Amino acid sequence: MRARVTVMPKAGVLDPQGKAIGHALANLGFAGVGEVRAGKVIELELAESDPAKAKAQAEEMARRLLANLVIESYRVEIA
Amino acid sequence: MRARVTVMPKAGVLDPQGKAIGHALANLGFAGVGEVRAGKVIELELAESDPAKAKAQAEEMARRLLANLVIESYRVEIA
Amino acid sequence: MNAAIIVFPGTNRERDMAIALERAAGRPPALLFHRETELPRGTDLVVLAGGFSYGDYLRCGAIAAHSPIMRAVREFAARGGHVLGVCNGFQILCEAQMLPGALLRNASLRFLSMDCHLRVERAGTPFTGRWQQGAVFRSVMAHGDGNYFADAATLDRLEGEGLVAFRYCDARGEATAEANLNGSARNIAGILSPNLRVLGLMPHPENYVDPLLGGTDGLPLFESLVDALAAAPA
Amino acid sequence: MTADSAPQPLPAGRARQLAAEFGLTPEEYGRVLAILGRVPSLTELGVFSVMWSEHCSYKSSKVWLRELPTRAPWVIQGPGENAGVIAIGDGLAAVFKMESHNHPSFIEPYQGAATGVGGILRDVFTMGARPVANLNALRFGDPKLPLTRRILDGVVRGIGGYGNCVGVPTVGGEVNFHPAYNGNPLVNAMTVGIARADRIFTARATGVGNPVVYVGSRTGRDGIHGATMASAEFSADAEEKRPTVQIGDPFTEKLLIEACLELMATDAIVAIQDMGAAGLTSSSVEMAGKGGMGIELDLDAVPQREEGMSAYEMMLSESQERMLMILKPGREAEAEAIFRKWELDFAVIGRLTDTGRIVIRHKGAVEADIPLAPLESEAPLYRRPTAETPKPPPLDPASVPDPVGIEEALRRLVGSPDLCSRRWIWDQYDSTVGGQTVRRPGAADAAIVRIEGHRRALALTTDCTPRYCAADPEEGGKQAVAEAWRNITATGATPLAITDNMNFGNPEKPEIMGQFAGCIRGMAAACRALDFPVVSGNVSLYNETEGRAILPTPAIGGVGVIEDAARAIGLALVPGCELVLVGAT
Ligand SMILES: Nc1ncnc2c1ncn2[C@@H]1O[C@H](COP(=O)(O)OP(=O)(O)O)[C@@H](O)[C@H]1O
Repeated sequence: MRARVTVMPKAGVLDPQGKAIGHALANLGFAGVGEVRAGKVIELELAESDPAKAKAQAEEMARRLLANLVIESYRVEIA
Repeated sequence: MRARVTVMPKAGVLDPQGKAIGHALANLGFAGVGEVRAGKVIELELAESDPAKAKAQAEEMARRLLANLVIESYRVEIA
Repeated sequence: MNAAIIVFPGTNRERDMAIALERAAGRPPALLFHRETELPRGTDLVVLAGGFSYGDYLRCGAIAAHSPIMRAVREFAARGGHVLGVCNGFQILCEAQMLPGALLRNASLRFLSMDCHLRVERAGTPFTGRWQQGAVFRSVMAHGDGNYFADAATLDRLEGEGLVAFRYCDARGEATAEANLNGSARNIAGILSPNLRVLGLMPHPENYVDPLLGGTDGLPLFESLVDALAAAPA
Repeated sequence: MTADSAPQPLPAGRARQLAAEFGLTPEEYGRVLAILGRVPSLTELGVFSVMWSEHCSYKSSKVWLRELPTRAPWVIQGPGENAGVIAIGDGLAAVFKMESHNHPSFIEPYQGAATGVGGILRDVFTMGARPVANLNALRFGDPKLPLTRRILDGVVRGIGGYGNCVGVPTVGGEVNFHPAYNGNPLVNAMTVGIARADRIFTARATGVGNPVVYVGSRTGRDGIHGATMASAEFSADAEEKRPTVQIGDPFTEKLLIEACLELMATDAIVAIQDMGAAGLTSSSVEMAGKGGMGIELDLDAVPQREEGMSAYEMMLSESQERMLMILKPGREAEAEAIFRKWELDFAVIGRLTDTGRIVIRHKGAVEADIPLAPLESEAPLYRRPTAETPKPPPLDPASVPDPVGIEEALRRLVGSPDLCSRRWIWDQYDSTVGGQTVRRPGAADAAIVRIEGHRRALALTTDCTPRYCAADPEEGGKQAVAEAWRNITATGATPLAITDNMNFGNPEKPEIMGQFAGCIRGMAAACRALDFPVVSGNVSLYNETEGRAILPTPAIGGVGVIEDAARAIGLALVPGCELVLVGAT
């Protein structure tokens, strides 16, 4: 199975990267761009073939390593 | 509309970060983890309300700034 | 030599670079803010200095590559102007597609601040005139993303056309894997444009121009430029 | 906006309960009631609690700090401002200070250490100096523990991540390991800057009517007090519990440095202070207080990153990369142009008054109205009981067996975590940016950084040996100062002054306060003997986990000057030279 873990800065946490990207897009002439948030995505090949188990496994990985729960939240998708 | 631009290292481009994550997961005792790729995700608030137009706009942003096509590929989702 | 250093928000080695240019040329360079749209009249060398332009957010050099002054820099280069990009400057030149390839995270995933040795792979250019082919000199590196990448065809073309300017090597001049601290493809530390007038490199020759501050190993690069620009005024 | 309604007091019982949650003792809360003559509003209670916190008031340490010598003919500014200032010749001044970010670095090592560096940089450029060097003093737990490795890795990355990006070289530091720091690492960061001796800026606000100006990043709900939970009950949207860590943005800091120094080259600024801990509260209260002024703030004008922030939240936010300035009248446009050029927020958020009060308005209501003089003069000050550390018996060399032989012992020592090479750490710090680093980490006993355009250079070091302080606080305090002095001297430079960072456990325990007092006594004696005054510093108390305190750790940051950088001496042995041992062994 493939798991995709998306890790984003928590709501309210300063996201300097997102801010810089938003500025840059505006400077490039893109209009109508509101808030921009930048995060990470980690795609994993898992040997596990049961989707529910794969998801549980990826979630544990997110909690223990991939996301910093003090400042980030995560989301797991299985494909 | 919200656009989500996912930027991943192209196949064939070294991904030291993905590799390091793979190692770290193995060290933590996670078994059955195959290839790991690490990329970025940029979430944008767009004023555009037409999904097709929003997608086209986000794709142009990806091509011009958000992804470096020498080393990265991108995917746009609209929500 | 009428050099202009471009200062982007987050550029931080412009002072180091100004000192090196002044030492070689006997006059201080102009400092130009990123929002300018034109180079000062008579500019014959544009320098993109090290630092963290725009915080190096998104990708190193990516946002700077799109700033207003870069259009003028691109046109200047297209007219045959000399452009030097060091560290973040090299990253910007790649992001602006003025040089091929890209700079990835260091293979160790760590910032590397240390001495390195470079071998001159192409002497006789405006940047390397004072060195012999194969000369080895010391430089200092200070970057998190200096791992040069290009696809095999591009690398072959660069090598075939003699556009690799410098390679990481050990003190004896061997381009070993151990000397390739950041993991660059084929130990490449710096590359040239086809007309040999645009150079991008990761290490900082500008930090070795004073015997008191670690030596003068980097000085020949700036003296070469002085020679070249005196010979062929812009 | 007129002198309208009074602030809305909290219900009395609720106020008493919150005061306790915010860390005020019943006696301290009694003083609040006496000063105001009524029950405080939430915002007022927030202001009192942060101003009277250990962190801002130095209530447990102040009486002891007064024993440190702070004067010398070359001292321009001793303790009491954002940083200390000394004359270093050629009409120049060195501006420096050390500050701790211990707890945040335990919660989130990368951001904790990074924002620690950011904060100390602001303390220095606030005074008009361009930062030219960073140093640090770090203590970690048992190196065998995975947690220690994780914290060490994050802290080192954070220090590098911030310092490298702002372009200030990190040129020195020190690291120790001991299980006493397992749950309580120490991250002390020091910045040194250079200014013209006749162009030093201070936080003393003067001039009735002068505008109060906010610059830098926007205010968010970052790191609001330990009181986030309590305050959540007062905000309409009970969102997910907010993290109390702040995120650093070194890019914005770099812009802030350039913009501030550009404005400082004009004569538009009356006073300036960074927003550190309890940002808007401490900066506005301290600036007005130092100038004997009153101050009015209109929080609607504060640049905000999040919606719906309350006055309480804005006054206590610890968002990074922000400064507060008092400008001369009519100079707003000129200043604004500079900050806009550097793409930073700029807002006039208030005026100085002659009322001697801080008045905070938000959405048409007065949220706080506090007399400033008693906020300072009535601030709690404690001479807490101390217990002497029992002197350990002298060690008889004969009582220590030699199980391994001298060669193996040496090998073990050199390979031990406390003595092994720190190269892995400093290789991650840009030590050359700025182009003035004469001696990098590892090259000499003190780092040598030349002053651009001069022959003169600074010699910089950080030192402390906590186990000496634990065994004998007074001797350990002396030793830390003496070591800094020796390290500077060993490079050929003249030691001039120090900053310190006093890291200790719970001051309410007599044995801890005894360690503190002992270290101060020793430091003071050494400073006096060596003519090596203290010009700035920082105190970090309550460094305990589960009742176990860290080792007493008075980290010393020393600054010296060498007139000709070319004469600085390094560590490397030169072939053919003789080795000479000086002093009794
Ligand atoms: N251990 C100390 N020795 C000398 N001075 C100190 C010490 N601790 C704090 N100070 C001084 O007390 C003042 C307040 O310090 P601090 O609150 O850390 O500053 P900031 O407002 O920048 O956080 C500063 O001027 C500082 O130099």
